[in-house]
Amino acid sequence: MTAGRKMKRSHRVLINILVFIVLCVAGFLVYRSFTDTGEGKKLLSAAVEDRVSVKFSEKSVREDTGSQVSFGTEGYESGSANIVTSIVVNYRAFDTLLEVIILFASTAGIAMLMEKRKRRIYTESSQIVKTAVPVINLFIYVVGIVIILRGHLSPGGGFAGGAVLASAFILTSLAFRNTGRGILYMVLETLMGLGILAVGLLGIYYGGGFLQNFLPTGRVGDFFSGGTVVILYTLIGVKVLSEISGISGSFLGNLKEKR
Amino acid sequence: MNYIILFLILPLFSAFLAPVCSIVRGRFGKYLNIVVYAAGAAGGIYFFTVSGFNAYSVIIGGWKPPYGINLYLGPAAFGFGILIYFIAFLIHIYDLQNNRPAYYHMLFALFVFASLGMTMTGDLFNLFIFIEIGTIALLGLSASVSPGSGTRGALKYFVPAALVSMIMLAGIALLYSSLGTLNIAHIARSSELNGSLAFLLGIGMLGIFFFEAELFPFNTWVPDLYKGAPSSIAAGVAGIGGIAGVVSFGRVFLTMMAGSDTFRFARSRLTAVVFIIAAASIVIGELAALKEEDFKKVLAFSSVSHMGIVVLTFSIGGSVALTAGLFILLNHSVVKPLMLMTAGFYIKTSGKARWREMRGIARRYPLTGALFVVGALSLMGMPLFAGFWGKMILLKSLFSGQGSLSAAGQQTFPLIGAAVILFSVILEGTYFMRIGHVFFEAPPSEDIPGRSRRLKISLSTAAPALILALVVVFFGLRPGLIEGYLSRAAADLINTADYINNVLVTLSAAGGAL
Amino acid sequence: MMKLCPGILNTGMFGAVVFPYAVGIFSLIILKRWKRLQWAFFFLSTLFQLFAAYSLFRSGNFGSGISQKFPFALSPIPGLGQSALFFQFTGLGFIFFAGSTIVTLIISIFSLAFNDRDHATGVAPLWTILMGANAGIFFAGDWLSFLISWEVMGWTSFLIIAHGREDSRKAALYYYILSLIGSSAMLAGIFIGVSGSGSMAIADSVRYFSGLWGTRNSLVVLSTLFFTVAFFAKSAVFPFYMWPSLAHAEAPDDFSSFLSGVMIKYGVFGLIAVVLPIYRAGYVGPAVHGVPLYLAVLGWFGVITAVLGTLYAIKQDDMKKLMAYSTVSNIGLIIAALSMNSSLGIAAALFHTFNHMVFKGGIFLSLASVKYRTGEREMHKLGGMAYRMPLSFFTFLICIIAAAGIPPMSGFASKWMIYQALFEKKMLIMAIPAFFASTGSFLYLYRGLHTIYLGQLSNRFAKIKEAPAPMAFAMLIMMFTVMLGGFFPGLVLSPVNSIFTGMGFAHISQDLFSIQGVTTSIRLTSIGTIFMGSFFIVGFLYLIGKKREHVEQLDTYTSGEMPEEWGLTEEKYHYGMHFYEPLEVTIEPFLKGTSMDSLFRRIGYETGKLSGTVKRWFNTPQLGTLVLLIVVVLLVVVLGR
Amino acid sequence: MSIQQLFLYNASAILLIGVFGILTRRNIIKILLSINILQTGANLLLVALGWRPSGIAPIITENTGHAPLFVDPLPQAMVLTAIVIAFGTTALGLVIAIKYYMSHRSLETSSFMYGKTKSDDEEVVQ
Repeated sequence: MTAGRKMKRSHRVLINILVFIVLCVAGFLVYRSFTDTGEGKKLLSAAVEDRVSVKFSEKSVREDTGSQVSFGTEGYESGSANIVTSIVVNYRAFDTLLEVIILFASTAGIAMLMEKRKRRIYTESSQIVKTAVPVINLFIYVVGIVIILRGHLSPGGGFAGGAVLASAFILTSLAFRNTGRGILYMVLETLMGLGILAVGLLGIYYGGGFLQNFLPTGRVGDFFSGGTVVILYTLIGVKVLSEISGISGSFLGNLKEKR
Repeated sequence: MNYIILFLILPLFSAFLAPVCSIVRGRFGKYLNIVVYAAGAAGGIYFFTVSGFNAYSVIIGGWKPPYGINLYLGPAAFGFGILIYFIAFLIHIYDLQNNRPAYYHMLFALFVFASLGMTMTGDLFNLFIFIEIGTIALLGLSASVSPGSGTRGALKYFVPAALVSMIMLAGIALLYSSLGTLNIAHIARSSELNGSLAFLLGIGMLGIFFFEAELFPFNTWVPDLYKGAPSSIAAGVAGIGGIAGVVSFGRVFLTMMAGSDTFRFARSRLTAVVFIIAAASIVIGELAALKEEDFKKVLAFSSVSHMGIVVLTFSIGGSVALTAGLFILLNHSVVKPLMLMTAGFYIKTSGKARWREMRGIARRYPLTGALFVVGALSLMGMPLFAGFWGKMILLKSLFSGQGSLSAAGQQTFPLIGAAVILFSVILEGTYFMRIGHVFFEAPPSEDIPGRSRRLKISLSTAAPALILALVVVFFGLRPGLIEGYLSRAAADLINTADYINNVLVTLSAAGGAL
Repeated sequence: MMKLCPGILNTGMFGAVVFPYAVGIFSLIILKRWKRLQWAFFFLSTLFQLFAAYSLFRSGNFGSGISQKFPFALSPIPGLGQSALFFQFTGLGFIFFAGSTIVTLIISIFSLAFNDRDHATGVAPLWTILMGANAGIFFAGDWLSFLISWEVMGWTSFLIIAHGREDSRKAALYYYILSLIGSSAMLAGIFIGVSGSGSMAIADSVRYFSGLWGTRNSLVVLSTLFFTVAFFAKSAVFPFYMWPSLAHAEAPDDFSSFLSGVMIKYGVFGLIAVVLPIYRAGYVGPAVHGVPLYLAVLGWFGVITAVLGTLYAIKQDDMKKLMAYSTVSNIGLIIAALSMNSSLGIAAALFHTFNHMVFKGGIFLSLASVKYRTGEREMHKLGGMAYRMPLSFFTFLICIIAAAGIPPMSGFASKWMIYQALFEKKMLIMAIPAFFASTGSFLYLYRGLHTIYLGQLSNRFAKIKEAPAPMAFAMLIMMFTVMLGGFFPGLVLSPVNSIFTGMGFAHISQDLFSIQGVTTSIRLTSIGTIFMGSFFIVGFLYLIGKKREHVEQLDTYTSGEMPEEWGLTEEKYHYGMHFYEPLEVTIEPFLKGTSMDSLFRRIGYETGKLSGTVKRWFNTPQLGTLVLLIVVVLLVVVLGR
Repeated sequence: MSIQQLFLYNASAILLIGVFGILTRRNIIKILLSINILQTGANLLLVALGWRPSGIAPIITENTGHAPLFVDPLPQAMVLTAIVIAFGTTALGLVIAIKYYMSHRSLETSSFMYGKTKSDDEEVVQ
């Protein structure tokens, strides 16, 4: 037992008060800098229409149309109706790639650290659960796939859909003892990651930049609009699904593969 | 020319492939990584030489800055990227002796990837994500081997990392709300911020770089991480992570804050903060190393103080001082992996963690002992080794007091810095020479395996350290070969006008090379 | 003098510096297994240096300092405004180089035999490299080459003194920390000068500093103080006079002769080359009898060093420590002389420097041969060595006669010149303690002679033989060099005299046989002849006189009895024990009062405690962030408007 | 005070609460919770900064006319990323906390002090 010596209570209280005072001062400084009426730009001094994001909602980064985009028209640089999606997967797709990599890294770290974890003893889950889970999973699959595929038209997308799908896998692994095969998740992750990289390099191949859209952007609001958005979001969805399932699997602790 | 982004994303291929390949064959990921690092270094050198050392701005997704994300591959980013690849390559060759899981190599590749990205990204939020990738990869790696001190080091690394990164995120948000952009060049071009707001944002953003560069208030993780992580990871933190932290620090502080008018009202105060923190790190690192018993922790404290010296030059400003700082950074990031490799070999051989218990080990293994002495002398800034020239240039610029960033009333900074550095040299010489002497003492202590049971120094163990030592000696005899280049890198970091020009103005919409 | 020939100058200096480096690194890497061969290479490289010195002597022109580009040019370093290393051939540097090379060559002959299977220390390659640095220091024309040689000298000598023995670790670290402090201070001084003058050349910095008189005196004094700290630390002058007693004692025996003969003179060279010129041309400021106040203080430090060195030497029992303290006191005299900053003073300083190189080298060589045979360092275990090792005895005798400043040996002339220099500037108050130190040297030198060589031969050492031939040969050369310097002072003084034009001093009046001081002039050759004549007469009387009969030590002391019940052993009442006990008791409190050693140890202790406190700060993850917040808030409050 | 300022001060308060928790809590799990609070505050700050008067969600539908007033979409994209990052860091932090507990049998940060856990100081990691 190497639990450290408990600190004296008075000292703790003292430190808490000290930190509290310090934070009050810091908060006051934050407040002062928010409401400072000196010269120079203040907080929120860039109105929404002055920010770079206006070009995103006008879809006019390349050539300045200067007008807002209306539903059903076509010929824009990025066709997806959901502007957040067009930012996440198109304008700032590189951030998204890195984001996926972060999940990837944490999955790998968790798998590596939890490798030698003994499997817990589960209590047998009840008959109701065992019966209900497959039925529920069906709906979850449908919802998740829809969320992924319509990510460029309505709220949602790869991350949300992937999480939803992963919840189905987690349900399965809780109801029945198997938590899926980690090797399957790993292969899926790898393939999806390579797929994203391939799409990005294809963008270069078709004479643009890395992760550049090389498919036609259809009419705003159609399913086949937004070019590579659907592909990327599908890849991301499956990747997120496999990663979250892998994480839950390693927490529940029976990744069979030792490496 | 857009294929130049392969220089950044090469490690991703090995990272994605390593786990699957390891199903096929256990050590496959390792060799894959080695190939990738060698390819990155070689390709970078080739491209950099044929391209005539120009600055490149790679546009991602075909959206021109400041709307899209761009990578800026100037002399600083590109050259230090090559160095990162080189060090990673050697570290992996050193690591061949150990049998690591595939995830380990994958995380190391991601760590290299994140460090490269930190040096070359041109977008604040993108930089934030790169830093997070590096943090997560390093967390997994540092806890990978040792359940005891490794996890402790990981936790001590994790808590401040989360704190400062979230503070940086809030700072980015506030900056975006007041300037309406995330691109570094664009921020540097826009008009002045309010003084107190600028100071708040500056502190909020610099915190994470103090953390990454192992500087004073946030470096409680350094000794534990160096001790608890395997030596190759510690070498990676010292060499690769140090480079990434310092170069991105210079990009954000020198290019975005100090060089531009945006932070004009807070510039002198931010400079003062950076100076004070750097000086404090130097003193604290050297003092703490003086009494330290654990070999790897001594090296950790010494890197704290060296990163302090490097960052101190940032607060002095001026191309000469910055050149000296980058020279010291180069020396440190070459020597510290070398010494950590030696430490790993000695700890493995003697089975002891404290340097006092390794008495006379260098008599048994003279080659590694000589390498350790070379590294120590170079860190102390002794002649015939690379560190000497960095120290000389730095002292010259400090005493001539030129190019001081700081406002009137802070003109004493260079002299104080010089005093601190001269003081640190005394302490560093003291403890390094003491350790070296203990290593070379006769007779060797009995616990160290003798010639009969002596370990075979495999080529993969000795060769990387030897190569690093040769690099140090070469630059010690021919400093001019690297000095001109480092001054270019320093100009790349300092010269905000050129940076804005290269990123925003002279770019065609298609992007690509300048 | 032949006319100047730059080619030979260039190659001479280049070879003298680079050849030892090359040989040293070669023998360090290639000849690891063959220790004797390493020593042979050391001897060869020193021989080569002597040859280079000879060629320089024939080609060089002492008067004017000629600056030469170092052929081994580094690629240009814009950050330093320097494209190569520059060497400068000055008479001063040449004299130091020649003297150190001659002495080192003799020592290397000694080492060839000394480092046999039982006594071998693998320091030959490092020593070879050190000789290269030695030449580099004396020929340096710009600060870079000076610093390179200085630092290389520092860490190589550290490694040699330590030579991997646990008990020598503390001594070596003590020495190295002091030299680190010194080099840090010197760096500060150097870069003040460089940033002012805008060039790395030594001469430019000196010119810059001497141009500042009257305008920024405090800056000049500060920078010279930095230089002085460095050179004092290397030369073991007053605040730093402790390290020789440790380092000389712990170093390998043949190296301690080099350490005490040559290495301790670097500070003297630095003071003459860098500090003194600043205080000559256009000095404006307070002066004492025409000596600038700063230099007068320097002189006082030198005198204090001389006295303290003598007093400490008197109470030593370890023979190497005793001689180390004698070195300290001699250095003090040299500093006192050169701080007069007159031609006579500098001539005296250089003359005594060269003499001290020779006779102290000889003393340590003979001690080394005694230790080589007996393995003992404490004097009270030795005695009567003269019967077994007559040649070592004669070397020791001649050398301590020189060290004590008794005619006809060389020490007499140089000490006489030192007093003359002090008289010239009317520094009588300074001369009195100098006299005391010099006469006090009789005491400890006689103790050394009497306890080690004379007296009763202990039975343990009844069988030992004289040192092997090469060692004996080396000691012989040393002995004759000492005599030569005593009989013909002109041999050293005329080169010294000829460099004064280059340094802008007036000549002193001397010739091969005699020296002209301020009060009087002496003709050493005649004095020497008279003394030698009297020696021979006494020796003749000794030979024809009644033979003494040999009795055991116990017979003389306890009349044959050995009362074991008193727990008496031979060492217990050896006549060398507490030789000057009454005197020691008298001077003890004074020494306690002035011991810098305890001060340094205290500083180290406090630093260690501070370091422990700082280390504890790294413990919890929260403290750091808390500290950050406090720091940030304070900064904001302080720096904010 | 506009609703935006309300949200801004709210977010700052949450940020400071998170910092307070990180600095004062002595249990690793509680520190992790404080980190999550901090991340929530940062996200809230981001979203609040993208607000504009009478702005609508940035999705083009039949109902959005020719000149819709979208709120700033960029902070929302950033929030998406930040949430994923928070998820990854928290999961990894929890795993490391579990490992720490397995080896030290304690989650108190006071067990970080040297000398408290002899095993760590003696431990040899090559």
